[in-house]
Amino acid sequence: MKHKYTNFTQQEMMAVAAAREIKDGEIVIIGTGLPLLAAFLAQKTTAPNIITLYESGAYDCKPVRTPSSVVDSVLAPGSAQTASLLEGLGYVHAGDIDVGFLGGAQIDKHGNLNTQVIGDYRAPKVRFPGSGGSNDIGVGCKRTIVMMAHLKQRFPEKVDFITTPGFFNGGKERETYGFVGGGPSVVISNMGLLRFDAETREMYLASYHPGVSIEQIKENTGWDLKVAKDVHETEPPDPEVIRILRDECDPDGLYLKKE
Amino acid sequence: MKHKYTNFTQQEMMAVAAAREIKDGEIVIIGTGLPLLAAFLAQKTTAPNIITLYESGAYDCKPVRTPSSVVDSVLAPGSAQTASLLEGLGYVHAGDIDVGFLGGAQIDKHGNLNTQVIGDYRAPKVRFPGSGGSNDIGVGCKRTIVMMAHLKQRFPEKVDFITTPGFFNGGKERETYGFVGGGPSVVISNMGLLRFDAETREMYLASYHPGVSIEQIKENTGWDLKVAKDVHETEPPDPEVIRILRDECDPDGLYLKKE
Amino acid sequence: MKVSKVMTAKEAVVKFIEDGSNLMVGGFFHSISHVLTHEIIRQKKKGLTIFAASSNEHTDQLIGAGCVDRIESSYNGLEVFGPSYCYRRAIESSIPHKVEIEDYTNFTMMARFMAGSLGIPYVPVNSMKGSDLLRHTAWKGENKAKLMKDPFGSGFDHVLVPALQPEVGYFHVQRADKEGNCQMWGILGDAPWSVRSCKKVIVSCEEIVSREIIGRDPNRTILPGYKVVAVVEAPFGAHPKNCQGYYDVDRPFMKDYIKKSKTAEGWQEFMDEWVYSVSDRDEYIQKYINTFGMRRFLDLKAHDFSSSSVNYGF
Amino acid sequence: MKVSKVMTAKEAVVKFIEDGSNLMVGGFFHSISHVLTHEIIRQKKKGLTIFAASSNEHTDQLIGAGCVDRIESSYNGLEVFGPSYCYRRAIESSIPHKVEIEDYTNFTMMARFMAGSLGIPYVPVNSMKGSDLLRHTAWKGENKAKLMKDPFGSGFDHVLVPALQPEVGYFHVQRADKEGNCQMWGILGDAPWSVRSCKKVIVSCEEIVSREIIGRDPNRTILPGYKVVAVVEAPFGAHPKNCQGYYDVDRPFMKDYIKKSKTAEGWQEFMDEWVYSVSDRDEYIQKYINTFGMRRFLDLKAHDFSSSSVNYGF
Repeated sequence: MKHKYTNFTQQEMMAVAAAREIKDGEIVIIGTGLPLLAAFLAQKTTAPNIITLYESGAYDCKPVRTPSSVVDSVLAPGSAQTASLLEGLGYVHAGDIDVGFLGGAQIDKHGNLNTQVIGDYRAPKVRFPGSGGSNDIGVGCKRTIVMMAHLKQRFPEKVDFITTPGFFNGGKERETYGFVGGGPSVVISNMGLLRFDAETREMYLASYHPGVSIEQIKENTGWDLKVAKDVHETEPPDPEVIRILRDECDPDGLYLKKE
Repeated sequence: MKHKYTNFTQQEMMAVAAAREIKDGEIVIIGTGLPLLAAFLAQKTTAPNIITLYESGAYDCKPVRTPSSVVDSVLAPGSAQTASLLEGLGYVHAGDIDVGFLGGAQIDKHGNLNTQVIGDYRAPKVRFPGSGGSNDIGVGCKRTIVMMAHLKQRFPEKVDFITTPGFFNGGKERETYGFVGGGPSVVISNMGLLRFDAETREMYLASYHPGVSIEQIKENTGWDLKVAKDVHETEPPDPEVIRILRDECDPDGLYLKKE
Repeated sequence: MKVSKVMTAKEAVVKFIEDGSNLMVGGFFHSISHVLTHEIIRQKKKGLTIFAASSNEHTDQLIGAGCVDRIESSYNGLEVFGPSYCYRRAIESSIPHKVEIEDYTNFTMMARFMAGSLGIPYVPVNSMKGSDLLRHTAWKGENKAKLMKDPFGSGFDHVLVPALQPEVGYFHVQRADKEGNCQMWGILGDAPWSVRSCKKVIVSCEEIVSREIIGRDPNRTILPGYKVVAVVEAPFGAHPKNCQGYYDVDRPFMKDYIKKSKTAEGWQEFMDEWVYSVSDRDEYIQKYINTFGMRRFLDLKAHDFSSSSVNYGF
Repeated sequence: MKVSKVMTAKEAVVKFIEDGSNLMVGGFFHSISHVLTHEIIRQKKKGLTIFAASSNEHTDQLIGAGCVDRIESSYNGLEVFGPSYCYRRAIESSIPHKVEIEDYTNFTMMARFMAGSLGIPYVPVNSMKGSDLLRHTAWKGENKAKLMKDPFGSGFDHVLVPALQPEVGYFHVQRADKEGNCQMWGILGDAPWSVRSCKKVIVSCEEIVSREIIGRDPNRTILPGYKVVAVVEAPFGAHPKNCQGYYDVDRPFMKDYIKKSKTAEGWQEFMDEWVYSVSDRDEYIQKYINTFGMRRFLDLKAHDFSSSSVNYGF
């Protein structure tokens, strides 16, 4: 039986790595997809007392099936509060929420995110959906966890458009804005874990996922990516954790692709 | 039977006069006491389609007994919306409410109201409760109806403290503030009906209640009160109206004093 | 008795939505008034400026149909289902014509709606600060948002965003009475503030109920009737999206829309089939049943998770 | 399982209300936490600054007992029942000591609470403009409110009022679970924004219910548990005020308070009888029954006006 759960995918590695970033007792605002699975996995393993919040205003939810959207009707019954979008993001804007999840079309060296456009803003090559709650979560949550596919064009030195500020140009620049939120604490890509230098606020490689080389990661990053002195392989997921992720968090395969 | 209802009191005259000021179909924000009875009377006689709002957030109420407070539990069941104080006065602040009722410790020549202090603000002789929703209603409702006991010290030329602006110093001064609400349209005292000159915005006597003389009213007013050219006796209430007021609007005598 | 505001979707759109209107399009991914959206498309409304926190396939369809010139919002996409292709075609390639977008965030849009609802002229926030959302503007220029030093001395700047009071808005709820008192429960999304901010509101609902039913649970009323100009009874009116207590999202239908809307031609086919060839919602439902069978239709229906009762007595 | 926050009123007040606190006192004429107010008085808390939209007999009692130095509010009185005599004595004659009051309006207080709840630093309003409420200030000086020209060009000024985020607040609801998720229905008054604005909240409730009961109707939750630090079960905890679905206002009791509180001596007598001589709410109820009889006690109980159920299913 056990070997069935040893063949984890990159996507599953990302979900597991993200779950490890959540501390027990925290309030976490999550969207759909991998962040949702990460939060569910944390709840079922190392952080049973976290509270999940969705920007639609559903708080401390107990969904009986995997939600397919932040407004999935399954989120309301059993939740401790179902309020509205104003509250969902208002609690964030007030600085009450510990962790938020973010993603985007691009992230740069200092953790700034772009979910707006590729190219010129007024005449874009590609137009993305826009901020939604991304900017609000980025400025309001105590820290954010970014999840991204690792491709050179998605990790440029500078994003084409700052939808959601990370550390701007680095150093102490973010602190001049007086945000209640602290900014990104980690970027989890399909290749590795990246963190931000405490002084320069530049992104560096902290660990590479099993089967990925540091060289591959550097090649897929749009600037000369620095590497931590203690860089190491990301701890691979325990097969039991993969079992929980697949069979309990996403039993219908809503988000996890099969190998 | 009928003569039982011909002996109306000053208080009843005020309630009847106030009811006449409400037009059918209007949304009226009311407090407790005479304004409440006036609105109920209007609903039962000339203005069956008005909507009552209480600042507690109860909207279009159908109380099965006379409410003794703006938060009387009887206001919620049967109402079309029970929201909160933010909405109750928010609808007013947005300019959506037609008529508001006001009262106070003092009103002056230009309709400014004082519900704060008699004497010096920092060391008052008498301290009153404060604005509550009065200022909000005074700046937000399309027009207001003021109900006051007619005493010289309560009708000074200038109030000791402007809690709720009427027309400030008169003329076009109010218009410089850009309020959504138009200010007081009438003052109903226990002695007469007073309105505001369209140009000078000075209060003048429009009609005197049955049994009261113009001289008495002038004596009880703190400035040289002007009198309308067409000043006349306030139309006395029809006995049937008094019956409805006593027996249907306030059957338990919560507000109406017996003679 | 107060006057009844009940009418058909056709009548409501003819009467209250003019070409060039400032239009609040309600719904946050769920409980979206497709019944009214499709009617607006059939009536070929033009030059609309749309206001929404986040927009989905309904706005995408309005854009594809050429009804929209401008959008003030924070998000245009179909969430897990994929991108809004008509929106992308309009912005990237001016198909069917150019659409301008003024970008905000979800919270700032909600703060703007709330402000408009309460007569508050603008709201200072921390969102957008330092971002390119503040630096760039489409047509509002200086009036998109302003950076201002905190007058209360925190030492920080805040972003002032202007209140919104759209001329007219529409949304979908579970139930309303004929005076327009609207009740909603479960996931609320952009309600209640997005709709309260509008000067006039058209509501579509699963059921028109008596004023007495509304009064049995008045805390559930999210919009008082005085703002409502039209009440449209439209069971299944939010399909293919979910409406709590009535039906769930129709995922295969949504996936079909995404797939077809990838090309302008495919989109037109979808619209011909589900919008232009039916004259109202009843026909749409009948067509759905004819196309997919009664079983799939009935399977959309919500199961029971009844709330308990509370006592409003005194 | 999440940690239980259930404790007695005594424990909650010892643990979370310090001398000199910025304290939000919840309740708008109704559903007022007298259980916590009386405990604060028995514990002789000092130097409190009180925040409330409108305050009634509970604040009057806190003032009379010497707990309060400052009040930010819009109204201090007992509505139809009469004036707040302790408040008047404190301001007019410094009995038991001087109390300062910073006057706002109901709407501006609510706007300030809402702003605090949402992390909005201040709110522009039209209330207070031109009035002496704007001209005079007690201790806040320039930071009470500021007049500012509309930066969006309407040509008018607005009054900017600063957000409120009190250190701690307390209020009374119908039910809460042991994690502090609070549900309220019927008349809401200053809730939910007054309580949401606080950094920490103590809640007293008629009943502690299971988390499952809360989840059966989550739209009724007005405060999520994360803000709550203590949950105090106190049936009859709002007496002599009303609590929807549980009991009505006790008018004779209120009239007795008004009558006695006219003089400092009469007030002291009332307090000795109903606050100082009882050690908790259970004793208070027993005393009430002993004094007025079981019939009068039972007559306060609310009659049935049950809401109907709605379906949260999908």
